[in-house]
Amino acid sequence: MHLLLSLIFIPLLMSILVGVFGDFISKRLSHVLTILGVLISFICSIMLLNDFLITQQTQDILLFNWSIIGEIEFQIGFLVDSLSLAMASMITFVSLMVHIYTIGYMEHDEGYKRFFSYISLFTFSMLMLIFSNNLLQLFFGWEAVGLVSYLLIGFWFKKPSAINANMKAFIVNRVGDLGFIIGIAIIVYYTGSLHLGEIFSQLTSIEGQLISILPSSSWHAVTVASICLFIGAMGKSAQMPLHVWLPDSMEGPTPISALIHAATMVTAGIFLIARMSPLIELSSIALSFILIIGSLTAFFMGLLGLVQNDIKRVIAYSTLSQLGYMTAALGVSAYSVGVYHLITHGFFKALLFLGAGSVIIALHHEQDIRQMGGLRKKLPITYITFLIGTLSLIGFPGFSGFFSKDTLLEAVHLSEQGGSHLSYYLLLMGVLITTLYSMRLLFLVFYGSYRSTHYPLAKVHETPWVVTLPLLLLAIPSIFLGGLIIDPMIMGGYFSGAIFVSPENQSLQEFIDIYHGVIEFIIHAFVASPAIYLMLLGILISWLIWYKNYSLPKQFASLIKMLETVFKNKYYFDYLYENIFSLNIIRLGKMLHKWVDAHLIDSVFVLGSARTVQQISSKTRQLHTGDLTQVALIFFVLLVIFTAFWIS
Amino acid sequence: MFSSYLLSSLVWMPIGFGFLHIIFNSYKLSESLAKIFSLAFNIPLIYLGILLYQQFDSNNPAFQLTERFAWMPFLNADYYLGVDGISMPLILLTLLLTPAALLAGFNSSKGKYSNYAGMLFLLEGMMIGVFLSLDALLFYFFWEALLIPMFLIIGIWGGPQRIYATLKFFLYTFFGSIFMLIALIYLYIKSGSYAIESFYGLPLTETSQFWIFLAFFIAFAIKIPMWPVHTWLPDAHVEAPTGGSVILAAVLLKMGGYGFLRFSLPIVPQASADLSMVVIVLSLIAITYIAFVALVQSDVKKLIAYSSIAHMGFVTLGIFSIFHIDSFDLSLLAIQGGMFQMISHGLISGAMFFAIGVLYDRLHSRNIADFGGVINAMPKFAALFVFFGFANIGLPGTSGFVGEFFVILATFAVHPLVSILAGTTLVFGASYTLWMIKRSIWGEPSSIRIENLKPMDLRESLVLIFLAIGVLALGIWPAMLTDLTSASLTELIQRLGL
Amino acid sequence: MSVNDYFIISIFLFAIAVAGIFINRKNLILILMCVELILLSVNFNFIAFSEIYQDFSGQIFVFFILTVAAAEAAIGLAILITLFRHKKSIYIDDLNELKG
Amino acid sequence: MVTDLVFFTSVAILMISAMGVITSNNPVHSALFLVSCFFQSSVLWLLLEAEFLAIALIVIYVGAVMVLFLYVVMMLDIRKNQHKQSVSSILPIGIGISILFIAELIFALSGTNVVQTRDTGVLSNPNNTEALGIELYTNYLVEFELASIILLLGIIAAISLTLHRRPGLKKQEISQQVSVSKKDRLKVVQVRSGEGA
Repeated sequence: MHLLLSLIFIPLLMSILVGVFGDFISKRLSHVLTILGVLISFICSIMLLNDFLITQQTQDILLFNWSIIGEIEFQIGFLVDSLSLAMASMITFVSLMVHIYTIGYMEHDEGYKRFFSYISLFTFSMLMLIFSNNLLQLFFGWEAVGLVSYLLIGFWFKKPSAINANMKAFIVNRVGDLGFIIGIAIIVYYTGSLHLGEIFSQLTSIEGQLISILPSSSWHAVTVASICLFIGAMGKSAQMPLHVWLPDSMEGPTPISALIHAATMVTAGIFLIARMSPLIELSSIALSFILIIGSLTAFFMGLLGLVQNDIKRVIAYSTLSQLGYMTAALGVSAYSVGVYHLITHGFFKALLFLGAGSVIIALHHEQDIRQMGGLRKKLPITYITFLIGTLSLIGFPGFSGFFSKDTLLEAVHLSEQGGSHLSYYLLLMGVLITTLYSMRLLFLVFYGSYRSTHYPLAKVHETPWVVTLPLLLLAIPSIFLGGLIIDPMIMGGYFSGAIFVSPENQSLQEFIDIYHGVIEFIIHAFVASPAIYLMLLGILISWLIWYKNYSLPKQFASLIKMLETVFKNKYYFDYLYENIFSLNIIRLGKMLHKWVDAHLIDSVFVLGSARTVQQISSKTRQLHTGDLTQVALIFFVLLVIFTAFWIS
Repeated sequence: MFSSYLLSSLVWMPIGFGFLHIIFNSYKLSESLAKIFSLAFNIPLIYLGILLYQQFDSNNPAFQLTERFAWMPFLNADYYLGVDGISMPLILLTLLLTPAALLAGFNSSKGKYSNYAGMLFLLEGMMIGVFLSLDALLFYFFWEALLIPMFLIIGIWGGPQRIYATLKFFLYTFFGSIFMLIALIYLYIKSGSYAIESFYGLPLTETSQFWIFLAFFIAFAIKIPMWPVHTWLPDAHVEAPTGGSVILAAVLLKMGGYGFLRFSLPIVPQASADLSMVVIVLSLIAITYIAFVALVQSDVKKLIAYSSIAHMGFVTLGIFSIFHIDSFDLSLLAIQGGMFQMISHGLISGAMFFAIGVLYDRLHSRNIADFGGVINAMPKFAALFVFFGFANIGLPGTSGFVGEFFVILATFAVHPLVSILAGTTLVFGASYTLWMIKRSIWGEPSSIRIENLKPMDLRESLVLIFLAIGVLALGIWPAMLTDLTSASLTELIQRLGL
Repeated sequence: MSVNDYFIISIFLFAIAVAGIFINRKNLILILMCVELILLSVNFNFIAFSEIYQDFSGQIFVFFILTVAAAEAAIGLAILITLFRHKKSIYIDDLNELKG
Repeated sequence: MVTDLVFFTSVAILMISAMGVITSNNPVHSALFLVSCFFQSSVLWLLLEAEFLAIALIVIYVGAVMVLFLYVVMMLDIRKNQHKQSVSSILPIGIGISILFIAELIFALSGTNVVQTRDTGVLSNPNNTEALGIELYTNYLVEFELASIILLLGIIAAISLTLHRRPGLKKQEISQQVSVSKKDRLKVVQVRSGEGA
């Protein structure tokens, strides 16, 4: 209990210390405090994980009653189980690395202390999210990470693009949150509880219920609830069509791109679905929906990475694509594989981002890859670690990403879920595309000749140790972690207490049955799956195009040109949202304000009634000539009339 | 002495202070002394509030600490005060927000601070009177009487269009109240007494219930305000001085919601149930339609005023949803949501208007286009402003979340569409608030005046920090409010036979 | 001659005075004079009834009416003078401050 | 018989004078017609045993009020050509209504039967003036005193209304002259030696 509380609340404490009292402490103290906080968190999470591995006991802890309305209990509490601990270890580790890295990256920034306060606050929010034992707190963490993400994307608040991006990120996320909150509402309506344990024990009361949202159509409550929750996840994990905020979020400083927009926050959606697996499992429609969305995202977002020239954006699209992979894994009920890929991805993607950040610092805030090249010699540590990250990302045999991605592909391949065949092929093509854009990035940045004109190569030198140390530390799990944990996590049923897979969706079991150790897994990959060959093909193609500068045959050129326009415009999603949705909403608002509020209600009803009174009175005022004799006459006429009454 | 006449003290002490301030003004008391007095006067009031909180038994749904004396025996009207779980939080809110409104007027009262403080104290006493009155005639007396100080606050210390705004405000609300008076007189004739309790459970025919509901509805809907009788609010807010806006948004609007809970629901339950769908639809229109309108406002006070209307939509939605919810727990959740939203909106919108006042005092503009990049010169203010912005959006952890969350959860039982439409506020609320924040707070300083803004002084920071703590506390531990109201609201629902 | 005739005098006097208010477009003084005439007609009634009922009350009342009428005339004329100073006119058509 | 003759003559002159009051163009003429009215009324009141009031009417009205009227008329210098419209547009209605009123009252009068009580001599015992005086100073003392206050008020009101302070008029304010102190008038200046003008 104490361990858990310190794990979660020490980053908050440090964040408040640094954020509120930032004026009174030195820069040095601010990073020492926050790093210490996250370090304590990390140690606590490792200790808790260790405890858990020994005792195998899931703890459900009530912190306090948030509010009790009738029989509905809104509580704040923690669920310490395999899933939350695995996530926590990864999050605190990456967060720690990012904290250290930030010392170097943000060294000369005005908002140095603010930044540390934010990322510690983020760590706290994320931990609240994953340790939550109820949907209320989960939603709290969910929104809190959104808030910190908003603040961090707009960290450089003077940049117009940054403040546009953060608003976009928050609002798009809110669209997802609408789904999430409706999902919660459905669950509360049927089960009367927000506590995860109680919800799962009362799933029978929601199963088989029908909801009719629009008249003359009804759906299964489970399906609607699952899809609603998944819409929430789509927002946070940037699945199509709610993905548009993630590439723009790269306006934020690089450390947070690594922490929030690659390793942790964006995976909250994956976590949510994994957490809610007992509910999701009840609806195969929802599962198929998740699968399709995931694989579409994986394929199409990867393609966009091919045409980006901003080093961070390429990685951002890669993140989108990888999130699509994880989602697809959830769609085939291979939650454990999804979370497994989440964890390995967390490490190597953070590594890639931090590596990119290192390049950016070395080139003095240059992000355009067309201005780079040949940095291999100048930035050896960055190069090596970046290479490791890339190999892990493309799934080079033996690297961490290889295991998770291959398991994932196998799971989709073996699944009987609706749409799994299509997904499988999309994901396979995704492997090729992943390799293409990753290798393109690698070749363009580190190979060839240096192309920048305004920053001489001579001035480029390796970044300080606070930057490279996290790279090295992250490189280690990026190589080995996948191989190390595949055995217990996937095959050993580590998640059995936290994730529920219904008997008819046990496709992964076939794969587990034929698994005989890491080495055989690698050998099996060469035999059983085309993925590895696609990956090698990808390396070959990209070597030809971007290293050897081998130009494509003419007939492809026009086709590629056309595709490139589509890709550069990001499939026109932004156009759709900005020019069609936003503009028309504003136009509608103006219209409503002008015609309904100002004209109809105010002019016609409010001022109209006033005007009617005025018109009547302007007629009657003519009776008031102010003529004394007339007044006297009226007086006298009335006197005569009353006298007539009196005498009659 | 105060403890035995606690409620009367709460009503009359501020009124006495108000008159004292007006007397001060005629004796040409110095401005700074008047300021000190006005703050010092709050100490006994807050103390009374604490006493009230201590003596209040939140498990008892009935009216407590009642005081009853014959007032107008020939009309059977009594001087009858009492407090229950519904009025309790509103009184605390009034006591807390009045100092904020007083502080807001320190530099913007056009050299007539003493009068300004006098008006606010009068207003405070009368608002507490509205919430405490258990006699309909007394209620009506306070309800109407408080228009006068409010009218004067807007009319004297307001902006350039203040005469138009005050007249609109006055006529709109006065128009509504007339119908309420008619309904009250009818009920008096039926029951033979003006005590509100005697109205409860009167055997009224369906037709008379309908008309009484309608009369109450007009009065309370204008006050709260609901679409389509909301147009007085933006004008009144825009022209009102900061303190006036704070009180108007924080407390005055709540009188409408309070009226629904105290009058409409228990007196005419049948008509309330019959017409609840109309109210729900109007509330949903308020939530969605107003969000669109708020999005395009260029005047920041107008924007917040419109967002107030949308937020008050949740109050009426929560209150009237209970007729369509089968489960008792969810009914209670809905009505608690409405109640919570009232208090939370009081804190948040009060703080928002105060914050806008801080900017207005420096820039003399309310136009969003004239702001921009405020964070560069006033980082602490920007932090607090963004905080309240997020509270306005309803971020979990702030009080703004709780009410919306409760209502959205509960209204799913009415119909999924109701819940979804109510939920759109998540998106639209975020859109207009963040867009406003983006244009006013973030970015490069838009002009030299923004660059030279002087940072917040102690007075301004204290008020905002204090309100921020309140917003956070209610967001982190809403039980302190829901426990207070729970018994009374439970009884209300049971009275309705749901 | 009977006491009834006095009533008829009173009636006619009253009617003439009222008609005078309508006829006259000239100035306020005439209206004041007409008011005096009206008072006179009222006094006629009181005195006639005093005679009929052999009661002093009527005459006493006339006495008071005379007193008040004198004061009224004085104040009325004073007002008239003040008015004339302000408006440079006591022409009735110019006195329409009450025009709506 | 003589009384009848006096009565009818007086009534005729009264009516003619009353018509004169309202029809003459010159306010001075109107005022003089009104004086005539009061004289004739006084005659008629004598016939009704109201000797004191008849004399009082002449003294108060003719002697004081009408003189006041004439003063005012002369003082105000009302030009004759000032009125553009000599006859009111509502004159026909006014006269019609007046006639209707006369008809109404005569109708009312004809319906009632006022019976004259026998002359008990109350009104002239020992004489009208003394009897009235006794009545006034005993039964109506309070009212009598009130009437005096009303008159006083009338005097004060008339004076304060017409009292006209013209601005810029040069005159002595003795009270201010007396209350002057040294430092208002006298200024002691320290003149340095050698610097004086």
